[in-house]
Amino acid sequence: MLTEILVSLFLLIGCGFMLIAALGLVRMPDLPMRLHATTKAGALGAGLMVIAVGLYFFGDVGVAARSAAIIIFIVLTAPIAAHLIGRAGYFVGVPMWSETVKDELKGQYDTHEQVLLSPAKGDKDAEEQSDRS
Amino acid sequence: MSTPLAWNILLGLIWMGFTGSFTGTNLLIGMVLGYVVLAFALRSVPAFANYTRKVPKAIGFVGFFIWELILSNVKVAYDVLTPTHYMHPGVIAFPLEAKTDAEITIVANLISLTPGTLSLDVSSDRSVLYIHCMYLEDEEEVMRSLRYMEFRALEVLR
Amino acid sequence: METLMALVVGGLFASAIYMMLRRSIVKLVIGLVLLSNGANLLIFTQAGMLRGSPPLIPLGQMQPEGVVADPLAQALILTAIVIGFGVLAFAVVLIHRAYEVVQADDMDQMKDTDT
Amino acid sequence: MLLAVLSAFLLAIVAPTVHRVTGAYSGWVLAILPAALFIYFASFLPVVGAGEALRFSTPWVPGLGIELSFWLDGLSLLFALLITGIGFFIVAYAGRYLEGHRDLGRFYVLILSFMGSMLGLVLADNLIALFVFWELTSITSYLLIGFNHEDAKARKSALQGLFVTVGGGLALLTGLIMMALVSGSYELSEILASGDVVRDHGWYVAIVLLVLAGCFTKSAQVPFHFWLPNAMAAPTPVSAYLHSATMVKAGVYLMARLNPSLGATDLWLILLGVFGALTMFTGVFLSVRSTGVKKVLAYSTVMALGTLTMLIGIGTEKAILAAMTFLLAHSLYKGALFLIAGILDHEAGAKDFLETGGLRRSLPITATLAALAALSLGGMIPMFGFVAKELLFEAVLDAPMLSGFFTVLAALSAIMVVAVAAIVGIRPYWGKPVKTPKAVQHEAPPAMLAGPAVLASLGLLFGLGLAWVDKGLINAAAQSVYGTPVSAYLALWHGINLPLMLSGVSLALGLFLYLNWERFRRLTGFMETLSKFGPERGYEKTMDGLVWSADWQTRILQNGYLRYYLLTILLSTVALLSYSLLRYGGFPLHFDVSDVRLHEWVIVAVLLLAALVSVTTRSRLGAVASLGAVGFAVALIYVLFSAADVGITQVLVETLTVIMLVLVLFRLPGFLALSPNVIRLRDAFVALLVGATMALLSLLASSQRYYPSIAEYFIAESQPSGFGRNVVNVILVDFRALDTLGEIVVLALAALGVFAMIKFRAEDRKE
Amino acid sequence: MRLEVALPVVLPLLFGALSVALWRWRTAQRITAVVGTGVLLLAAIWLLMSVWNNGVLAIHMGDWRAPFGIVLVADLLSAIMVVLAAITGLATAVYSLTSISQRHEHYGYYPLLHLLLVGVNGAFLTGDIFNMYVWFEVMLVASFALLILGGERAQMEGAIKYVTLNLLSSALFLTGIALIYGLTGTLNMADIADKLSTVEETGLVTVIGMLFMISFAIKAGAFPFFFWLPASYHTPQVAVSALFAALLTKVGVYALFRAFTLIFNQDVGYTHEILLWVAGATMLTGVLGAAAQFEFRRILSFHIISQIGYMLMGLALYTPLAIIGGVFYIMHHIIVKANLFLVAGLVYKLKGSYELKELGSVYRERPMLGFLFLVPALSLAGIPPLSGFFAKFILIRAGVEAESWGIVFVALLVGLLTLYSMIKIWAEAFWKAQPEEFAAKAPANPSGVKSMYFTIAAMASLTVFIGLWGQPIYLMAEAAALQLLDPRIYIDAVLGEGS
Amino acid sequence: MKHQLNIPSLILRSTAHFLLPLLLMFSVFLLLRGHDEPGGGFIAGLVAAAAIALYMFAVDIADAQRVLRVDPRDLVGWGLLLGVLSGVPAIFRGQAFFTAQWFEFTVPVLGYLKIGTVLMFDIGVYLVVVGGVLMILLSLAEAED
Amino acid sequence: MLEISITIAYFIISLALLLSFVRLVIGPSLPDRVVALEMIATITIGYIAVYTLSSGKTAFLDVAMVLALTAFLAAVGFARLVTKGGGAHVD
Ligand code: NA
Ligand code: NA
Repeated sequence: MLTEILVSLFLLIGCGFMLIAALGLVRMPDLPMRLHATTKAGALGAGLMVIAVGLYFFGDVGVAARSAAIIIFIVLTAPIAAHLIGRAGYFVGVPMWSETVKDELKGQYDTHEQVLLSPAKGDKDAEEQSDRS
Repeated sequence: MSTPLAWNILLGLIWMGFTGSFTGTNLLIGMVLGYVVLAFALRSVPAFANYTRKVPKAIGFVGFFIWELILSNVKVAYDVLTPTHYMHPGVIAFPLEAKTDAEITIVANLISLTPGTLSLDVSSDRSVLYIHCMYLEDEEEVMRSLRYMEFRALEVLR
Repeated sequence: METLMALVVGGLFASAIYMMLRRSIVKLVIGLVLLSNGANLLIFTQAGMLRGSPPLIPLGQMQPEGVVADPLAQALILTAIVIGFGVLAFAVVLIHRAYEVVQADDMDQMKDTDT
Repeated sequence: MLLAVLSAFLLAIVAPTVHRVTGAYSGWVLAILPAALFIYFASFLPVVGAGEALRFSTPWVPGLGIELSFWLDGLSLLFALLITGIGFFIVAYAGRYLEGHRDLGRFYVLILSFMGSMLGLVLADNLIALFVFWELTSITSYLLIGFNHEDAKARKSALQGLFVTVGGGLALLTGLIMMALVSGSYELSEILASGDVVRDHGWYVAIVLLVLAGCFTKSAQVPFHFWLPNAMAAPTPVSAYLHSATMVKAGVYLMARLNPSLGATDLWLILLGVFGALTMFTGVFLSVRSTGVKKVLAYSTVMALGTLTMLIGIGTEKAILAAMTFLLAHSLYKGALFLIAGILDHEAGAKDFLETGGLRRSLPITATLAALAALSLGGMIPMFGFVAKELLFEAVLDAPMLSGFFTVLAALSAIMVVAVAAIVGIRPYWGKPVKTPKAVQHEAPPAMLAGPAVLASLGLLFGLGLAWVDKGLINAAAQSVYGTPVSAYLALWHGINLPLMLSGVSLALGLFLYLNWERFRRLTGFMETLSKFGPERGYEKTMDGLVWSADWQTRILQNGYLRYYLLTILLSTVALLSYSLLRYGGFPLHFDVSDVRLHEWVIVAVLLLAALVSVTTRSRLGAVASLGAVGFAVALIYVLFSAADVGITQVLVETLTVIMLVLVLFRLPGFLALSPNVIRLRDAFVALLVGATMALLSLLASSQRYYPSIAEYFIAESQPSGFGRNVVNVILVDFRALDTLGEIVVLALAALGVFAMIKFRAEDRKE
Repeated sequence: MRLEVALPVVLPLLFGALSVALWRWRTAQRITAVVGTGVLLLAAIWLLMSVWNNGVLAIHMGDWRAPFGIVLVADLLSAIMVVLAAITGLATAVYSLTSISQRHEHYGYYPLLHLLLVGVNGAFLTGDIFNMYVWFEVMLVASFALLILGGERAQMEGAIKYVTLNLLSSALFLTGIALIYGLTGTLNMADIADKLSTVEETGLVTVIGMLFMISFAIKAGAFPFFFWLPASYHTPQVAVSALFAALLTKVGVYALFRAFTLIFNQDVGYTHEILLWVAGATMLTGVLGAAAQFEFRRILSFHIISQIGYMLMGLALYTPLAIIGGVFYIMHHIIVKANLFLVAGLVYKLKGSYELKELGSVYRERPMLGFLFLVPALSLAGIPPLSGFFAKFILIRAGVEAESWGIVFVALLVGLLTLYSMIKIWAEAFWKAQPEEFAAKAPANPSGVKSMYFTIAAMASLTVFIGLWGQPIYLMAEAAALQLLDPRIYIDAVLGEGS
Repeated sequence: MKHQLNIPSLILRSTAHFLLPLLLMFSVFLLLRGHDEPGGGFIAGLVAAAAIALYMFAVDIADAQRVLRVDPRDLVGWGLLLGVLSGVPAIFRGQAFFTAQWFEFTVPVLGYLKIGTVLMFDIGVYLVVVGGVLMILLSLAEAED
Repeated sequence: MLEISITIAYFIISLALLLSFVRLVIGPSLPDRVVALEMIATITIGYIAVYTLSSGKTAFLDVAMVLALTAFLAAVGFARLVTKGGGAHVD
């Protein structure tokens, strides 16, 4: 009975986060923020649901190992996907929300030399950088 | 870190051999026992000392990270669920302490997994991580928490 | 469920056919993907659909517990999926090459060989 | 007998070698074979002349009733002797006539093959064997007519001849098959005995029409007569052989041959009589209007063929006897005249009578022979041709039906024949010498004179030595055609009677016509315009129409638009399926969605909507992304309904597909709105039709199950016999490993194909 | 256990795999090609003799008894088809040795050849409906790859239509399989037939049969589904065209013969009536298509279609004699059609063009080639005593016996029009003097002509042989037809007596 | 110059270095246990191919080929050969092609083992799938550059 | 108890699926759709988790495992395409 309660808890909370991620995906005003929602809430939700499975079959090592593997895989891949999509979206100029307060990445992509500049350093460094690469 | 880990796994396997039970649970038990052995018996060997010191830190970091994850998820959830948006988003350049590719990658991914922040890209000179933040009311505060996160991660990694 | 699946199969066939009837060769390929999905689901439907009873035998036993889903249909679908994938790979590269030589994503530019 | 027929083909194979070895004498050397065959066949004269028939048979495709069986009776012996006898002279003649021609070797091949085919045709007892040889004569004659193949006119004429004769041949084949089915045998010798069965059968009219279609085309009966004069594009020996003495008579032969089983009905009489008479008249009329040497002869041949057909149609004892006599006479004089035409061309370069005159000084022998042959043609006493003409008049006067019609046409024809005889026998040699295209150097060589000399002389000899001919061959032949022994006999002199008077009148009028030849041609000049609507125009129009309609239908069907191909196929499919569904109807249909759970509804909805989006979106990659969603939804359905392996595979394949599409679509442009809305609506309608049909079929089939699935066996045996707990995998690698093997072959092939496509391009780019 | 039933599938697969594995060594591949197809021919002949002597043979792959495992079944029709495929394969392989460029060899020409034969033979031999789908796909993808080998624009354009329409056909086939499986719960064709024979209400079966009919008719290139064929068959290397022309559509025809004698014989009056209409329309549209063409290979391509019509006519009339005719026609056609394409290839090698307008003088310069063209060309047109005559004769006789006058008329007319097309090629390419301006196109010293001649001559001899010694071929066709018309023989051979 | 970003992502690249061996091991795992649990040669092959495809995207094609060590065409060829040959041993026992042959033996540590030609077959499938998919993906990616 | 939770979970996760699908449809940019696609893959994992609980059959966790490991490859592909300029003119 306790297991059932625990399992239900994890399952429903997981589902909840999943729903939040989906809601965020719909409601958030621009691409990076949608990514925020899906990456974190999505991963967390899926993770919790998988943990629920692990708990339900408590003692079954096969299930435990697989549940763990799934969670690890999600944790490994979700941020990379988010990073790649976010980067791509930013690069091609998918518009950001109008109330975005700051953009330090702006203008840092040098498509001619194919480098991403760092803001702290000046143009000279950028040239050096491009020489090196 | 890898050699001691291999030793630890080996010890686990030996344990399995001793007990004659080849199941996952038994391996886990063997590895825990092996860790204990390493932590106490071989404390004097620097590599093992480092290893034994790190394992609790790593476990502590995972705990910390999961807590962070849940906490800030709630924040996002609140924002998502309520009709008005409270975000002040922006992209900031975060100067990296992490040096190697692996460190940078892990830090960047951890940052992405922590709500409110999302790693967009690393500058070509690897000095800066561009991060999209959702709540930039207090940039200093954001930077500080990011730096703390990086610190705790590097602590495990180095 | 079989009734609903009939609808799904019909829908997939219809979308596939519509796409194949377009002038764009890219749409043609998308149509092919949908078509193969439709056919595979049809096999699945015809075998009879059963929830939660995969055709797996528990360790140490000779027979599965209770009634299990039709493994033959699953094997057929697997084969069909793989074949479909191979064929699709070919088709995709073909349209790519065709586009390169014709320089248009338009079937109407490709009718010289017929007559 | 088989060897006799095949020997010609065998010699044909080595003919080029023989030609190369024997050089200038090749004609004579190769002519040994026909000579030998002639002697061989002549040796049967005593037996066959006594009214007996011999049969030789070798099985060929007995399963189909096809045998290589030969039947030697009077009729076939007469033809065999003509074929080999004239063949002998033709081969010898050709050796000289075409001396130095670069294709003489090939010519021998063809002419010998033709001879073999012709022999086979007239000797065959088996209907199908007969047809085989019949078609072979068409083909060899095609190649011979087109012998000068770099000349477009020769090619065209050859095609015309082939098309008309083979077309008729196909009708003939049907007729023969029907006849065989009706009579129960493919052997002529047996069919002839069951004439009553054939005549009483419901198929009789069809059989007659089909057989006659073959015979009329082959024997150039009106309205198919036009191909024969055009066939004169062939070298003269060919014209002499094929188009006077042998091939064109194949139709006549067959009508004569089948007379016992098909004849003796009003239909037969009317068809043969009327078409024959018309052909006779048309032929001679066109002949006398022509000036080209070979044209005149060719049309007069048409006349002869018409005459023969008419006589067979009349079918009385006398008519048959007349036909056989006329057949022999005509072969003799017409062969000679054609060969002489060749001499005129060879020595004087003359192809038109208007280019000739007064040649009797430079070509005295030729002139004599021409006169002799022309006398027979004109039906002068005491030539063999006279006997034939008298018999002809007797036959038409005695005809059981339409006697007046036949007589009038025969008389008119006789008049014109006299004129034709004068044109070919007098015109080139008498009168004022005319400058010929080529100055005559000398008489033709012996090889070329031998044929005309013997053939023309025989015309005289047979006329004089009638009794000899009568007792032997002609009677036997007539007996074959008539069906029972013939009691009539040949005579040079029947006393003064109506036929003789007709002959006299026609001689006078014919000579008058000859003297007014120029005027006659002018007066009948309107025929030129009329011929624009003649059967040859019909043939040309048909051919043009054929090409035009072929072009039209191909442009409609094979239009190059893939989507129309698809539309055609899909609409046909829907039509066929729905018609079949309606035809059987009343299937049990269980429409039940009560068992569907909420989340399944959602997944299905998402699946269908994603499909819809991938169909309607304007964004190419958006479509790909939606496709990915479809894939995941499908994978979910697999998972929710117990298919784990399939689910995994679906996910993996979906992912790889997306990657592949992304890699490939990279350079392609976005979607354009290429079709107007009406077209979209139409396509959507068709698509929905197909979808609905498939859905209905799926529903119907899943509402029924005749037998439980064999899957139970796999589930039961997977672990005990296959040693695996994953039944699906055991099926894949063991129970149905062959499927999997095929599947990886497909994958390997696809990879090879993709690889080749890309590498070829890469290499092309480098170049 | 009958090894020989599986060899025609296993051998080319083995050689194909070897050929892929040895992709670096061109010579090895060339050797594999000739040896592999040669061995295949021997195996095929073994199979044919074995079936002739022992009746229908079956091998249960993996020793799983029917209907559970996959069975390879050889009745006479299958064995005959396999022999024909092997002959064509060997001919193509030898012909290719000198007609295919090194580049083609480098990019997998020979493996594709072997694997195509795997698919074709698999389709002929399998006794399992889904397995047939798999072999169809093997054949199809191999043909896709062969079709585009060379990468020219025309190839791409043709291939798109070819691929699309054939995939549609595959999808319909798969759909049909799914439905049949749903109804009968089995995939083994003999088992399906056996089970369906006990079912009373077979309307739905016939409806599903229509799906198979359409799918196979697309593969067979029948009216109105043939569009892919003229769009593509003239585009690849001519050896490939020859192989396609001989085998691919025939697999469709074979499938129709198999399905509509063994499985879908519930309502012959309806299904075969439809087939008869299809047959007639196929003959006519195909031959008219050819009449409108002026390119060597295109003419030949359209003629494939019209010839398919004849084969279908045999099936559609559904009398013993008609089926004999159909089988005979297939045998004759495969050899003749392949050879005509091979001749076209040689003419191209000598003259540098396929356009009739640009060709000429071939007969003047190469009388032997002229003869070698005439043999298959006249055979195709049904001129006696060549193979095609007997084929047409049997069919027409069957038509007359069935009093199907319409189809008899069409068959005769189409024969005449076929002759017209063949004569067109003959007159234009062989007889006519080649126009000066195109004479330059001819390569100066075409090499490797000999092995091409050899292949063509060997195939022509076969055509002549079938004509002159028609009896054994007829007997074989007759025996094959009798087997087809008594499905019980097949069913018993697969499932065991008294099943 | 076209507006494109050709800088490979450092994050993706270093993850790929880590994910590649993980995925490859995972694929071998799927291959070996396929007879008893979901998996098998085909699925395993796809996972392996996906792993190398990832490496290809993340690092570059040449590196991906280097990691692979063998030409994909060899994989296809030898995989096919292996697949066919796995069906051949049966005929030496007088059985039909593709009759599974099982060899049972007891290995010290691992214990009782039952290995059959079906595994050989599955490995053949695996190799063909890996080789085939890679041939397609690698040549496509090469063509793109 | 668990029954009810599973039913609720199915409901909620279906809602999530629908919402994600909405994003897939409305875009507006290609990266937006890709995010939605990734989300759908994650939701699929969630479905499998619920389904495993409801059926008691753990075999389906393998599907989730493969999905977790490979689904992001599609995103990798899309991202590569977009950054290389393939998507710029599309949406
Ligand atoms: Na059913
Ligand atoms: Na399979």
